[in-house]
Amino acid sequence: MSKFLKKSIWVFHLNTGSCNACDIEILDVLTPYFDAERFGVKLVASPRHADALLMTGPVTLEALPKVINAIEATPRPRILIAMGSCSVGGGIWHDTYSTIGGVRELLKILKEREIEVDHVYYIPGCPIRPEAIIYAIGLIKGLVEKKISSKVKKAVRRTSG
Amino acid sequence: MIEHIVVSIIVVLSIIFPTILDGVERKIKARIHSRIGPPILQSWYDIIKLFGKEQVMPRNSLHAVMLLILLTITQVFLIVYTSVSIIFQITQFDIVVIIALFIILQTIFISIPLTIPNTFSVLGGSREIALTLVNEALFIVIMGFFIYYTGITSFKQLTQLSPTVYLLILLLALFITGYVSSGRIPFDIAEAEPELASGLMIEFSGPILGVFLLTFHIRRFFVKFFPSILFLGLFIHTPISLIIAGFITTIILWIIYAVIAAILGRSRVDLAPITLLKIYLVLIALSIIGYYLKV
Amino acid sequence: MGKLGFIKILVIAGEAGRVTRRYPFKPETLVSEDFRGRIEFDETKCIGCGACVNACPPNALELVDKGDGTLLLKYFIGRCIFCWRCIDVCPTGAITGTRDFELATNDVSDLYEVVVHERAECSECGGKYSTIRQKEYVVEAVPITESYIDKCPDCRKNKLLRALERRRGGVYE
Amino acid sequence: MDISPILKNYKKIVESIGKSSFTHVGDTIYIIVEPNKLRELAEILYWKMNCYHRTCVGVDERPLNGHFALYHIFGDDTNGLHIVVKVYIDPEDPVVPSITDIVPAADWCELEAYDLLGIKFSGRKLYRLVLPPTWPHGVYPLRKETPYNYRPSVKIISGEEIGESHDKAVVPVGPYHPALHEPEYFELYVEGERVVDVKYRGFHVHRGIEKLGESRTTYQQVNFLAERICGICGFEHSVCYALAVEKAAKIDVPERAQYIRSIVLEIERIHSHLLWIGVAAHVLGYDTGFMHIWRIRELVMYIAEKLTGSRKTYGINLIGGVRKDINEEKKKEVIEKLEIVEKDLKKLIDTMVSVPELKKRLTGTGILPKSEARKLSVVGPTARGSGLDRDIRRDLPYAAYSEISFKVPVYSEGDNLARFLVRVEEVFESISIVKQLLDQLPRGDIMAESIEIPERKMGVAAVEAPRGEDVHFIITGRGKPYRWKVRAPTYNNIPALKVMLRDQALADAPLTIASIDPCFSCTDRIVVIKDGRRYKLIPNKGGVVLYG
Repeated sequence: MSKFLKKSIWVFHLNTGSCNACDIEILDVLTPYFDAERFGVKLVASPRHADALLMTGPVTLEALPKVINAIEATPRPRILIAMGSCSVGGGIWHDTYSTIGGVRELLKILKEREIEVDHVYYIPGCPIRPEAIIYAIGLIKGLVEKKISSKVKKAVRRTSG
Repeated sequence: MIEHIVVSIIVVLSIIFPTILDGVERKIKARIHSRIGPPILQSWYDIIKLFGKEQVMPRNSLHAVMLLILLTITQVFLIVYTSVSIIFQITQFDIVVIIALFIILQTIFISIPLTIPNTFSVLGGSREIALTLVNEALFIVIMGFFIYYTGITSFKQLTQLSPTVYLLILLLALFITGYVSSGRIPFDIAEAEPELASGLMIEFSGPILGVFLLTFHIRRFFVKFFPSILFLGLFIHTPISLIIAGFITTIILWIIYAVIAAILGRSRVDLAPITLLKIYLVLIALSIIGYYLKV
Repeated sequence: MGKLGFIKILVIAGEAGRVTRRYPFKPETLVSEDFRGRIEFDETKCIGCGACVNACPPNALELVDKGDGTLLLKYFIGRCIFCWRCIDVCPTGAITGTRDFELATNDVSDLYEVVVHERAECSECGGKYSTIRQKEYVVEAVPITESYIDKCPDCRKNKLLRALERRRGGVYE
Repeated sequence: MDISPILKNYKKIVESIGKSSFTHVGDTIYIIVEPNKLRELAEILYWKMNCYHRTCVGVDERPLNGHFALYHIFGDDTNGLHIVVKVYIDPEDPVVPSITDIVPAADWCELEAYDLLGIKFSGRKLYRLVLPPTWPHGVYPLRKETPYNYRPSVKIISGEEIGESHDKAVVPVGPYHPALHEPEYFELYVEGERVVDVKYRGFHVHRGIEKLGESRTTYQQVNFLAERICGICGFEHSVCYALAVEKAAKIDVPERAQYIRSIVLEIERIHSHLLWIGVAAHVLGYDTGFMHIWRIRELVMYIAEKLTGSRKTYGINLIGGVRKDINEEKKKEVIEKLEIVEKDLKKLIDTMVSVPELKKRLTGTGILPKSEARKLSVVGPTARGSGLDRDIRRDLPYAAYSEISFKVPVYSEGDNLARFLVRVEEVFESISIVKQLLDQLPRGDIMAESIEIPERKMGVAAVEAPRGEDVHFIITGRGKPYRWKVRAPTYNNIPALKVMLRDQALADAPLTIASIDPCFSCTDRIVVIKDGRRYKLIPNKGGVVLYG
């Protein structure tokens, strides 16, 4: 990512059928206590102006074509930020009939249609709290270290044999 | 020699500085919102970033792009011409030339969104027309009165002026047209975000959007700079001090306008032109009365 | 003030001051000690019973039988709704809640946490069942004969049925 | 209140209809009528008895009695009664008379039953409302034979194919529009800057959890599911679901838990209304107001986290009680913070209404006359702004609302300003309610001791959410609900937008749309959970099988 892209990330809010909790937290991040604008983040009204798409929700079938259109309309380099449990892993609706189950399925569909996404970020949370969004912005800008990593733990048996 | 240096500095600054002032405005707004706000150079970061983005051409938008380039060139030319003509008189009719250029600029500005086949863009354009019909038309009328009262058509002649009440009233009206032309709340109905999704610039992206924003900032600078010079010309009679004072006044005005914009709400397309028309007509009438009473 | 009352907003803004929290530059957040964040597994306590898997509303916790004698308790943070129902139901207190919300990543595989359990082997048929840790937990909790718990549920059932058959026939070994 | 004369009156009405049955449990009346008598009864209930229409529910009862069933739920708010009218529908040819010409409020729920269950309604136009246009015909997700995780192959079609118009005179508001924050699609037909007609294509947030329960969700898990119907007023849904189940199963919830529920419900109302006031200011271009309202709201969010453990989707509600207790220290902190909120908010609201543009644009725009409001059975602040005096908290008290006193603000102008003022007053009322509740908080348990939920019982519960009344209807099953129907408040309010937007300036359209505080994720959910058992027929005793 170029230096100036990191300094000025314009985001378009792409609700793909979320419950609103993440969406109002996104708005909340712009308000005085958190103030995402100090990182150069600005909410824009058209995907044509956007650098990053804040995706919330598990992608419902009804919203899918519109989501693809919005992603296609975003000029490259484009960043897709999956926000909240629904978006990252499908959440509580990960296998219902009218959703496709989150960003991973969406990326597969995008790949089929040869629409490229340059960077993908994942922010789990239900809902994502504003600090988590700030942390993610920090991660994109390189201000903070990534803290989470996959863990494999082995259960310890007490007795042998 | 010093004049050349000053004029070059002012020309360069009047292209670079508006975008920084936009950053200042965002910072002030943030303060009124009780938050920290972006760095002062943020608007420049935005524009530089936009130049690095992919250019997605909107459908059937060749006209729009050409008009935009024309707009940018004219705008830059206008600001350079204004700065230079304050110090070196270019023609006898510098002020008239500037008015004419500004009107051409406004015409290009309102025709850009109309050439883009997007509902919001067209709506934004037609709103801009409604506003222009009152604001820029009255700008010409006010400047007409100014020239009629004083008989001056170039900045060089400003030295002959002395402050009178009717001129000050006229200049107040001119400052208001400047405020409206700068597209601030409550008169940003053309790009009203919640209604029109950024209205006239909805389809632009990447470098084109960057150019548009840059031009827009210069335009905001110009509409404050020009009335400031006319106003200060009543008091300051040396060109170099006038241009420097004009520059500083513009910055102060920018800050005042930013505060005003932050504490008001957005007007509506059927309310704004009528409200403005009332204000302008009252101010012009007052100045006419003042002119005949010689105050 | 009357018509110019709206200017008072400047006073309000002045009184409020700048309220912005400096996070992430300084650890100033609004996170209270009651916040429910990521959960953590204590692999020394987890017995792989699956109570948390049953309670989890979004299936963020799953038990996966690898087929090679291990049973995986998979926690996918990307689907977790942070309700902490698993903590309520865990019989051994192996799951603890944290205040951790710094979970953003650019790689979805970072969001998996796995506890690997060894499956118990049936002393009779050699089939895999439950986990060794769960077996140990039951033995600790209830004084029960090793030989009974050593068999898989199927063998246990068969043994019972055989015993019943024998009893009905009145023949004792 | 002596309820029996009213009950007698209802009984008389039902008997006059002819072949029908009448039962009464608690605050709910169950009536079963012949399909051909439905319209007659609906007219009497809706217009003569002055009942509101809450919703209608289609149920696939073929495994139980071989029929489809349709339940129309009416509400008599003045007497605090739910009235459930049931008709049986032939499974081979599922046709039932439509009542939309008598009860306009029933329009959408009939279409929903048509979409999801294939129940046809005679005497009205039927079209697809809830399911996406790509959904295969003849597959009804709510029928038993359709598995819960059935997914049609993904086919992407363009806007033209589903008849989205690209006419110049149409202003598309949505699906991604900065005023909405949710993917919904309004087509505003304009002449110049005037709106002449509105078309709504919604249900982008239809996540359909219909058959989810078949495989995984149990009674207690549904609480968390209900909470995610809507992220803003989720706790209301969760409580409403719990109340419905508790009513059906006759579970006694400890008093302290009732109080805690009420406290959190009111905290949620405060945050939701503040959010709305802020968004309204933003829509009107008054960003400073938006920022300061949200600054004040942050304290409320902090309180919510303190009391529940999460800023939103609180996750503390279970059937039978709550999970988290309130101690003295928290009590003190909440009251302290609320006092700051009250003080700051008063000052800010005074300043906000003196902004000239704000006042000019709120007054006289988006008018919903009382008669139209009544016809469409609108709810919540939208109803109270149009002079309909209805509030479930007062009319059918639940949780701890019967223990405290509060005022219900009603304005008769029906414009955006009226709805704005209703919400502002409600915030202050809610702050006083929370203080009262915290003062009187009784000691005791927060969870019922034993929770046993019998099968095939019916429960209807209503909760006054920030946007209006939530209605949850439940039929219990084994280990999980057999049928769960949710009626969100926005569901009743969206049809009113047609009236409100017509002949308005386009510039006011986003504000007017926002003025009902639409919550599309509530509206679109159709969260229904069904029991997993397959076709076990239960003998139909004399054509009348009643749950409850």
